Amino acid sequence: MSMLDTLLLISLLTVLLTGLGQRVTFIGWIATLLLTAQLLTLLLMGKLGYGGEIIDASFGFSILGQPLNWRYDALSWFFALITIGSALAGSAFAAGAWGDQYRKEGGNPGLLQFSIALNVLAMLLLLGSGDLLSLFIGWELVSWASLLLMVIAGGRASEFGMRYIVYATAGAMAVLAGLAIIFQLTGSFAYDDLAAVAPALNTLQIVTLTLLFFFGFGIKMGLLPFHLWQADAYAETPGPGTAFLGAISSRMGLYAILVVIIQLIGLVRLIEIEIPYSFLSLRDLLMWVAAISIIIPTFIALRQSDARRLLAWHGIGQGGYMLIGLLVLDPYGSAGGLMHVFNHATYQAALFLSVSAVIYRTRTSDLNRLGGLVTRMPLSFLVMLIGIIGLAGIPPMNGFVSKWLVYRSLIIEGMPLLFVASVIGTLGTILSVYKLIHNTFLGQLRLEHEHIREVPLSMTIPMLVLSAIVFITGFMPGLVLDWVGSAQVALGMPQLAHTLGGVESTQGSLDMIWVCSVLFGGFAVGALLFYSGNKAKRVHQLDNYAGGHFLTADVRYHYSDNFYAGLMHHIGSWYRGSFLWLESSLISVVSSLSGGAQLLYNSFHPALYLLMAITLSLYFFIG
Amino acid sequence: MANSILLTILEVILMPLVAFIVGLFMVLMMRKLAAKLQRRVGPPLFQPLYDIVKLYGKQTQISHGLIHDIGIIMAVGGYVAAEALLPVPGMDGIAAKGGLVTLAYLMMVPSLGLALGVGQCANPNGSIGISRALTAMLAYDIPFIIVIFGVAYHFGSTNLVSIIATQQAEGIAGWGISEMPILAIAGLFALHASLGKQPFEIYIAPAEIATGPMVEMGGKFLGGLFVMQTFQLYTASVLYVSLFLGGGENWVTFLIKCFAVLAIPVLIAYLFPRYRTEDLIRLVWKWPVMLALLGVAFVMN
Amino acid sequence: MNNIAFNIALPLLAAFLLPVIHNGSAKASRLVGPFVLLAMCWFAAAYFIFIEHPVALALGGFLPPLGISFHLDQLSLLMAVIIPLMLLLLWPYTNREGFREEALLLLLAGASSGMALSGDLFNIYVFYELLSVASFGLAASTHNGAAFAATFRYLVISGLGTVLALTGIGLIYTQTGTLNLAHIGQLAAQLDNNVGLAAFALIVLGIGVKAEIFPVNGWVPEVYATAKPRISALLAGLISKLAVLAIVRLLVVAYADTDALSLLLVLGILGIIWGELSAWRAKDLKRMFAFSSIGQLGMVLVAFSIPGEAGMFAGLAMMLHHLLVKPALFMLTENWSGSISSLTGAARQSPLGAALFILFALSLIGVPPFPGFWAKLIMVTGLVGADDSLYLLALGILLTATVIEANYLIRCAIQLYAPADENSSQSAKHGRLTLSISSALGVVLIISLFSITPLGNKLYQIAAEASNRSLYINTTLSNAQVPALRKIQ
Amino acid sequence: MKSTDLDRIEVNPKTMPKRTNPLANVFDDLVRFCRSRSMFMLHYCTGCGAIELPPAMTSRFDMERLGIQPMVTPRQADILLITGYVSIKTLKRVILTYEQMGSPKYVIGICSCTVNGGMYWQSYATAKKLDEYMPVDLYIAGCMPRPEAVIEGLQQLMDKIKNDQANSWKQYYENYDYYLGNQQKLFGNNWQTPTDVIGEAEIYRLMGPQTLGEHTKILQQVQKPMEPLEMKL
Repeated sequence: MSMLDTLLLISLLTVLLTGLGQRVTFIGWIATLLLTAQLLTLLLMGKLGYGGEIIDASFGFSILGQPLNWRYDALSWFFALITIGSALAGSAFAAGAWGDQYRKEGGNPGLLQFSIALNVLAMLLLLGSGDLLSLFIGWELVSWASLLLMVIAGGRASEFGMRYIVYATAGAMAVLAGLAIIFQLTGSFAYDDLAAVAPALNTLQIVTLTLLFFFGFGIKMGLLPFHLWQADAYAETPGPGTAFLGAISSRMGLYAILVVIIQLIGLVRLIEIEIPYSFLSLRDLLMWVAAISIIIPTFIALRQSDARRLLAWHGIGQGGYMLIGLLVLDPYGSAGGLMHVFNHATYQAALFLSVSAVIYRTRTSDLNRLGGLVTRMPLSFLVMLIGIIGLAGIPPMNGFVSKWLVYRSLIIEGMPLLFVASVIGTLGTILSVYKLIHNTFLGQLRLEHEHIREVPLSMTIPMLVLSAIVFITGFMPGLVLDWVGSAQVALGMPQLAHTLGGVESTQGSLDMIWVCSVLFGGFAVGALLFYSGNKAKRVHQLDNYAGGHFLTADVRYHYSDNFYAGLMHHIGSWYRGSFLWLESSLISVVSSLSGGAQLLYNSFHPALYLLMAITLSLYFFIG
Repeated sequence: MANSILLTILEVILMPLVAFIVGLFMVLMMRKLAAKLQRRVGPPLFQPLYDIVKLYGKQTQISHGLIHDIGIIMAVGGYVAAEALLPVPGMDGIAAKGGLVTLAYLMMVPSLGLALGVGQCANPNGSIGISRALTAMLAYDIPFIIVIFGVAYHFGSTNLVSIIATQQAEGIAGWGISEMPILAIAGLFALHASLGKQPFEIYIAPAEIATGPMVEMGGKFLGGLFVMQTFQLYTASVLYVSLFLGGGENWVTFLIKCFAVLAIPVLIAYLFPRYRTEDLIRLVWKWPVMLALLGVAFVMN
Repeated sequence: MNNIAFNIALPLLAAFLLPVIHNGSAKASRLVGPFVLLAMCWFAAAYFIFIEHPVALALGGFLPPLGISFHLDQLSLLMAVIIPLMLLLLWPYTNREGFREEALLLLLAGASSGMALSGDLFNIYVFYELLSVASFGLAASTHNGAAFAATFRYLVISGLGTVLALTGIGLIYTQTGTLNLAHIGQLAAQLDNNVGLAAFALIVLGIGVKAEIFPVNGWVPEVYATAKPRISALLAGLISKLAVLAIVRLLVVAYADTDALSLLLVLGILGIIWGELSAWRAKDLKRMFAFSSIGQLGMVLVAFSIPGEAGMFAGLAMMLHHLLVKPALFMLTENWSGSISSLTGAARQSPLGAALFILFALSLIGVPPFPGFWAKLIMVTGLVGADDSLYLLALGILLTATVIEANYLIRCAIQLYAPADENSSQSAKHGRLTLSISSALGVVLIISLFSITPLGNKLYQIAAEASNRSLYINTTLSNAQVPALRKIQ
Repeated sequence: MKSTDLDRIEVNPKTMPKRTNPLANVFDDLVRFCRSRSMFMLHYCTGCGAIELPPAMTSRFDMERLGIQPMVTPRQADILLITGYVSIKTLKRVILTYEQMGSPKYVIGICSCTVNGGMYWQSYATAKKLDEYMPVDLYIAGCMPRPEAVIEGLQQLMDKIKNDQANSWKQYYENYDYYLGNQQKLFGNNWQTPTDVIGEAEIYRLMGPQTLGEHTKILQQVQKPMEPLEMKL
């Protein structure tokens, strides 16, 4: 029995126990404990992260002549670490006071824990897949497991879950078609066979396979134009579930793209294929899809007035960075892309948890109904602050390092437009995350929120741990880059040479330890200057400049709605909802076709059809 | 090893100090130039210093909360740190450990700090100011970042030290401005917009939103922002000099270049009324971006 | 070997004797049906387990091609096992109304066994007629206006279909002079012309009425919506498969490498499109399943149209899967009739029912690791393997249809679990019998999930045997056994 | 208006006792010098006097050479310029603005109206004497005073600041009760500004014997408390 078996067994045990113990009040803690056990088991497999031997599962099946097997390499381990870590954060957050309140409101925390555990199991299976068939099985398991997590909130969540599953099934079907083509070409579903045959494939086959897999798996990542489902579906999931989904769920798509397109089919082939009548190669096309997936969702996020939706839209945008980095095909870009998976998971989970904490206390995530909470929930504020700095990719948090790697590879490889696109995404992110923190925690505290308190310890600890990780891995990115390097090797890519503080290179290096130290030194200087002045007296928020007006508590003195009015004045008309229009017209087409199809059965002249059919078929053969 | 670390630390301490002093004179020059343009005498030599000392010396100080304080600390501290990434003659600081992209993003830390502090003030004028400032940042950072790309690609490095060294090795002909004149123009435009001076000062709009972000800032809070302004002017001009004008061979030429670079936008600035936010975006997204892209096209050719 | 004939004779006999027994003792009459079915099961299962290679059985003392011949291979025996099993499962145990339905069911059992086993086109036709009669009666057994109207429509279409089928058989006879399938197979070359193909088209359209083949399936939604769930389950699950099987036999033996394949493919594609699209907008669960089974049978047809063993394998897999899943789903409609929107909150009233619904829906969509996925995988690889643009089109349509299918099935599932509102029906609780039938099928599904490897191998073996044309011909024409003369080996 | 009221206020200029530490003295002198050379003014344009300020600021007279700049909000300003008559409604805003300014702060009354009501002497709606409501450092009389006079006045204020004579802002804290009483007389007993003057006086040790009194008692009874929102865990 290998370590991998143990891991999967514990995961299965988690699913079973949480499934059976729905009525146990402390089920959340059991789930947390078991997830911790999973994390420990994974850490015992930690050699993988430093270039250890591949660990095979001792079980395996052979179905219809096709062997199915599971194994973990450095890449799987890296993704599994993120998966279990974010699940643990979500589960621990939900285990205590949050779960109690959720139960009081008619929710079932046990079911939530069960769905998280189920998702983890499905993801662990997907990450361990050793051939295309087990990959597809894992893929579908993940898809359907996350549906469960999305719809347990009921109400509108079910609608969004429904929408998700339509997209997800469409993606899965594309993948299935791709698998069938591969099976036809190689006669098996083994990775090695595909890798062996890939160099011999012709252009049409490569293009077909790439597009099928890219969009099939890309739907999970919310790549354009299949991005519409994600934000709503994630946002309506109960708090900790959102954190888990937002942190890792979409990255399964990235994992699959990595394995199939980058590892097996090979990017080199994609670069060779020129798209007629354009300057682009197939790889460039994919990169542009990624770039547009950065920009458009980010700017959609800017328009959101719901904290969870805002974050969820950013989740899509950030996925683009990972993909773009990985598609550059140099050690910097791919390291940046992979590292961003980790970084994104940490800060996104922290952000979602922080928003959940706000919802826990205020019952709303409407950005126009919040404000000034920093004095009441300082720890949640701190978590959100660290999270948004990470999300915006500003030093000293970890998001900066991974984005820096991506930028740097785009610069050195000479891809100006893609670089600009990714920077525009970052700038848009800065705008919208400031709106998030401003409308939630800064500004005027509303009367009805005067008496709320910080969330209990069971919720703050997971958040704080996550934000600590965000900072520490920003301060010492080498910790993560070790794992990333091993994953690069597992993918067959050149490994990034790195130090504890970042990278050393003649073409521009980065040493976050120095940068962060100097930054904090700078803060110290700033503080010194600041506190050299006379001590400041705290004043009430209504002791404020209002052009001589006397402010009273009932006056809403908080600027939150249409926060970027000037920008929207200019770019507002660019939001046309074209994709929504496209989606709804597709639905209407299906709907009218469906109505037309039913006509055939609704009326009473079947004999006529029979006659027509005979005539046609006779014509078919005789005529 | 220990020696070099000590030396680096010493440089890191000295560089912001120099920046502050140079920055004070830059503020003075700016105000003097404005005064000259308006046929006034203008402030005396140490006016910027008087202002700062006075503000820090205020007896009563009003704070809206801890984040208000921390915001100012971040605003000043972020620039203090950014100065360590900007090589000046004789001192490289940690420029080799960060590089151009890091600097560009580190310069967002003070803005973020200011934005947080202003947010805590619970004054809508301040929030509107920040919203406009961030919008303006979105506008001018796009040409700026294209320019950075062009320069980094041209010199094959994101390391400012090596960019400067390459330029100095070849003399004036090797300067960025001679090799990439179009980018240099676009960069100057972006630099001007980033200074937040006329006609791009919609975000402070005194008569309209009561100097925007500064609305609730008095005493040492405003003093901190004055300090930040000195750093801001310094950083912008030194960055431009490093990218396009071969950096500083020695302090004399370095300072001349810096002040000259800053003088151009300042001279232009006071001739124009302000742009509204949307017009600002339209302007900056049109001309400098087009120029910058054209410049990059030349560079990559 | 001779007692396989009991599988046909016994139920037919029992059906005719049932009124008499009923007059004697009502209680005894209620035992007859299950007993007969069990016996059928026993005979068929014994053959299915012990048969090593196909056997042809000549009845009436003449050897084929002259005599009436039965073709016993694993496929036909498998069907012969499944028929009584299915009927046992769907037997009206709680029926207190009398013997009529039971008699019809026994008639159905006999006729369908005959159809499955027969190796003679005319016999197939005769049994098909018998089957039709039984199914008309069953469809109308709800005894209300809508059911009668639906049945009448069914009857009209079916009647037209029989005429067509008969014409087709007649055409074949004029071309080859024989109706024995094996003999037709031997003379297949004479059918590879316009007349032969037209004959095939006519037979497909004729028998296709039962197989819900587009466009002769106009009766399907109404009949399934009005009949008892048990009957719908039977018609959709079992009877349609037997009709498909008859077509497939003819296809394999005589038309394996002709344009007939494209005909089936086109009809299948149209069936998928029409069925799934209509199901997408169906307002009540029964109609939805009815349309869905049209679509599913389209898929089965497409699968069978793949040339060679791959097609037979895929077709059988899809067919058996549907045979397992659709009856279970139809059974669940028992108390879930009416509009879908009234089903909100039904999961609370019938949690097991809802869980089973989800199980079967997932399998029907083809979510791994449920058996439906493997069936679909086999079909998809088969379609790609056929290496023809029309088959690739079919693949695209199949995959798109799956998306639509997932959409409407999961929409229902979510509806079931939504909190109850003012539209929800008050009595969405399932009866114990319904649940146990569905659960039984569910257990079968789960068992097959865990034994997918041996099942797949067995199925491949069956498919290989069934698609072996020369084996079929040789079995009948050179090795036919006259039951009176030889014993089983 | 009883003259005794004004007697309760120590008359300017009052010099502060020098600190004993010579270094601190130098520092204090430096800060005072800087204060005198950098004055941010908030011109509260209540009346006609405001029209004289633009010439004082712009190229003709150029205040900036003296380090004087216009500012927009009370938080940033050092000098409050009241440029003309103050109606009672306006006075509320003037007081609010004054209290929001950071000390040291200086008030300059421009035009006769601020001295004695000027031509509005008989108006029922005009506050006649500004220094009953807030300590005024300097009056620039005239109707209206010319820019030269304004500049001259500002220069005088600079000298006073430099010599540590412009400490009227402390009067407001030390005699808060008196000013508050006058304000209450005018606005009624419900009068309250958002600024916690007493609290400030306590924190910055500006409490005098007359800071608290009968009027502040009324204030403490009627006011809606505006505690600063401290961070709570």
